[in-house]
Amino acid sequence: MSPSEVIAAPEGQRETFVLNLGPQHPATHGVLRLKLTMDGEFIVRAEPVCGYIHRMHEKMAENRSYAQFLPNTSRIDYLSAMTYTHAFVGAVERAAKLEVPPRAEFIRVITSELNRISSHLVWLGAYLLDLGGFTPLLYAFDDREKILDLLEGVTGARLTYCYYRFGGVCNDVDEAFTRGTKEFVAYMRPRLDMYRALVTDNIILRKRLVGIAPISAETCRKYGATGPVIRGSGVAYDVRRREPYSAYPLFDFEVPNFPEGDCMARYLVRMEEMAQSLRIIEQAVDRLPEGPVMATAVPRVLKLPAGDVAYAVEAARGRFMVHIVSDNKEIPYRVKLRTPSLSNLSLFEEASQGLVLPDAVALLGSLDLVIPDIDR
Amino acid sequence: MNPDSPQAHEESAAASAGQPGGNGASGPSVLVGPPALDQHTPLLALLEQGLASEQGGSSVEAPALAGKAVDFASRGYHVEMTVAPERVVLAAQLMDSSGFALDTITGVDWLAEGQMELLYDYFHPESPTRVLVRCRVPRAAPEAPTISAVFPGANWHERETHEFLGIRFQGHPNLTPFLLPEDADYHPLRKDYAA
Amino acid sequence: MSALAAIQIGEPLRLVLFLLGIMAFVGFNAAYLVWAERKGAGRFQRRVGPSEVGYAGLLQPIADAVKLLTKQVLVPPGADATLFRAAPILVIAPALISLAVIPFGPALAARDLNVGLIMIFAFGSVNVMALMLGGWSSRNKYAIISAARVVSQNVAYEIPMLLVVVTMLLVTGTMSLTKIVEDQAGGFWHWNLFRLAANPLMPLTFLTFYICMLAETNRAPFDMAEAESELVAGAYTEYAGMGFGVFFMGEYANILLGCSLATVLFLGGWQCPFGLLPGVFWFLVKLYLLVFSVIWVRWTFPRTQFYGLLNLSWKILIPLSLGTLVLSAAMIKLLGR
Amino acid sequence: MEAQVECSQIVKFAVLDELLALGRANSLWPLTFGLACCAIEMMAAGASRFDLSRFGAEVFRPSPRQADVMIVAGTINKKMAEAVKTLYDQMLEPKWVIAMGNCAISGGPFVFPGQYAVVEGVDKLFPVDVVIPGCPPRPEALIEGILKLEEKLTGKRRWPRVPPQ
Repeated sequence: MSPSEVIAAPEGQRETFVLNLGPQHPATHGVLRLKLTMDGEFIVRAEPVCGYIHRMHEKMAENRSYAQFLPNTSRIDYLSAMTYTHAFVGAVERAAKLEVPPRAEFIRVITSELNRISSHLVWLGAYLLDLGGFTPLLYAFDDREKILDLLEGVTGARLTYCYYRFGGVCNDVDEAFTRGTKEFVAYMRPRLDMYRALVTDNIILRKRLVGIAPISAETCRKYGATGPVIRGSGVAYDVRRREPYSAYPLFDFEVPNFPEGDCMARYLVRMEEMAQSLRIIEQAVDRLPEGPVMATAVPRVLKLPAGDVAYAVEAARGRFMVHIVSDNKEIPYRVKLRTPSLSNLSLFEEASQGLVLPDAVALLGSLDLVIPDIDR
Repeated sequence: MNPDSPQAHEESAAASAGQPGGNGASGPSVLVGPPALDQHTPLLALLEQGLASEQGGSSVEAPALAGKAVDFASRGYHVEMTVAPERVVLAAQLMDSSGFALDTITGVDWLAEGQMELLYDYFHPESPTRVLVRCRVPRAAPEAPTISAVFPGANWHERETHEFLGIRFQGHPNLTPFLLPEDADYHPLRKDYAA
Repeated sequence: MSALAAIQIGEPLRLVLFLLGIMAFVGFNAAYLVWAERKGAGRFQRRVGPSEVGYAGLLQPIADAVKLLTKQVLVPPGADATLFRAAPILVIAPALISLAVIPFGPALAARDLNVGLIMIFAFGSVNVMALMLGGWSSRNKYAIISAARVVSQNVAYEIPMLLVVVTMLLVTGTMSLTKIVEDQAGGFWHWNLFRLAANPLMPLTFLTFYICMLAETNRAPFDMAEAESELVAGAYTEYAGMGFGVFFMGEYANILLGCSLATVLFLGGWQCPFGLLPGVFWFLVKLYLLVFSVIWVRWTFPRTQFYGLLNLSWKILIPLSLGTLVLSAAMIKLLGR
Repeated sequence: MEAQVECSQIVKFAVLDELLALGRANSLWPLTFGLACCAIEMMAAGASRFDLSRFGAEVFRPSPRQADVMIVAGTINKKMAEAVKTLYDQMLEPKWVIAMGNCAISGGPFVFPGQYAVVEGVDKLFPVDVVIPGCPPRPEALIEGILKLEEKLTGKRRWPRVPPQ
């Protein structure tokens, strides 16, 4: 029976079995559990079960001062830690009306974009691993190590940087960083062409990705999916363009989007985004202004005015929004972390109807999920 | 590939200061207060007109959907609507019809006032407008209708708000705990939650 | 070579010596092909590969073997014990037996059967059943899915392989592998690969044979038996310790068998490319070049989609091999052998 | 405790045991079991720059049956606890556990009064052999952890310990 007949078949006639793409499985890259009701190799119904790595970030935010919550922000989605800290810091600055000096804004843009490229490189390696190709993972990690060296030189950490502060960044960027970034941009461009030649144009990869699991723009909107998922379905939605923050309006970059909406479109969006991030970094490093990196009048004990404040950023996986409800105390009353992976995964159930197991794994990889990002 | 050409940045780095535009249409304008930013006027007008037609359609008198414009620079959203619990689905349908997408559902436990608050954030894939819909429910028996029929994405947000704060969503297809273990009966994010 | 033939030793003793030699050859190769694969993978992936265990990691296979040998032996609860234990044996035994027919050197064939080719393929289909037994009997959902895939994949790729072998039968006229190699004497232009008189599409036939051999041994882009990223560890999920070790040895033994068959049929077995002094050395050089290409293919290509794999065989390879069969029959009819 | 004498202490084949320990130490196959941030550092350790494969440990086996060492890289959640326990039970003797990162050691940054979801340390579930502090620990620390495990097995340290200047 083809999957459509299976789904149409009345309840009694189907002999389906439940397969657990369990909490520990190479394809889930973390502890996501997919309860797949399957007929043979076709998926009749997929039900994601989350919560296996729930780490109570929102509960912790309610008994920590704003500054104490900063390390948590880079452990929600540890692959784009910079952009997540940027959102929390931005929300507090927006509420407390703190002015960030231009040099700090530029440094934030450079480090966020470097973090986006390193996150896309991890995605590229892990995605090819899901499709059975082992070698690209090592090449992608090799390039990523160069970014980690740059960021480690400035922030001291490889993965969970806690680099931004309210009103700027904690220490200035030295000449080695700017020179290293320029060298990295020059090094990375031919590498992207190599990935296009070796991986993107590989006939087996194209057969595995083209036309698999198409997702319409309407489905993305209904489920609130953002980032490369909605850009792969033809909608050029990018928070850096829609709600310009930090210094992004001053840079010229394009928002790549592909109308097909299949796994290949989402793949190409991320590959193209790496090239765009390189452009942003190049412009930002060239026009890096001089001056202080920390705002001067930052109160020791930060009290936000009562009411709500929201701040959204374009993280590697999509729109990350921090919504702080404060009651004029130094501890926030409620902090809501709107994470992109949760919304991106929520459309998996609808998009994976009738897929074969390998295609479901390809779809799961194309959504680029970080499981602690879902469970928070 | 048709890269979206960089729009003219009509906004400088800091969002432009709100300047009071003309008041909305004459009739029973539900939207009190001027729209904050000029480029949202077309959308706000649509909202008003949408609300007016809804308003006209249903026979309820009180302005259940009192929306007011907010200064984006200090709040991060443009329009804020305070809604009675039973009008939540109406607000969601309105948002859906004008192309919005559900951002997230936040539950806040106002222990002192004996109330719980639901914040529905909406963003729009094509336009920069951000809308926040507020809804207050009594803390004793927190109930709210589900909007998962309109936005399937809300299914998980509602399950999560239910398990963390105990707000029941009527009509929700599967209101079991989402992040906590299946048999969890405690609501950790309530202010009076003792471990 | 003649000195070797001069020694008159009893037939059974000679056979026992040969079989011991073959088992040693397979055992040694299985261990050090794993080392070669990990070193090769390291080279392809810009890393060093095992280098700390003995000089350049040469003791690594021994360490792996010792560890696998001393693992706890376990038959998972509810699994069918006899089939579970029989599966690994049934994977490696056919490969060992089939290697008895391969002519490694001029007089170095354990048993020169005149139906050598059929015997190899008779045993070739046993390891399909073995993998299915292993997958089914370990009572694990992933193993069952993988077993079902392995059966349909091997059935799909057995047919074009046999058709290619029948074409070679027509071209060479004999089934005895030693005669096949003997009439490829002289320079490399005498090899069957370049025997365009009999079949102008001979390189294409060799490519078909190579692809089918990859699919038969569940390697590289067709590794459905151990589709690591989808089916956890595929048919080997429940196997541990030496059970898993023997499966691995079986896989490498089958690669050896496939590559040596390709060498004998197409690349002129132990013939020297320049017709000088034929010997075992040439056979091993060609064998290990083919084995290296198998390793190379594994680390460069992602896995094909399962239905793409079946389409490739049913819709492309089978018509192609049928076409070459008819073509070579016609050519032989017109031009004579 | 000495009343219950371990029988293996009585009968000891010196050379054979040493050989077995050496064989096991040099081919530790880790279980792909990445939970959170430490998993990325584990992948980086397996990648080209830090290269776990030098010690024969780069074969990351997805199935617990074929793995020797379970590297617990990340936070253990109460909902995940019994799944981790099942995985540990499915692994075959001889097996070892490396607790990588503060979360696996003691719950790490997610331990605060009134926390309801994190198991504070893997040793609450099963015995741990090597502990690697850090949040996340650097790939070199993971390699040092594996060397420490090898030292625990064979009694000899592969590379001389460099005294901190």
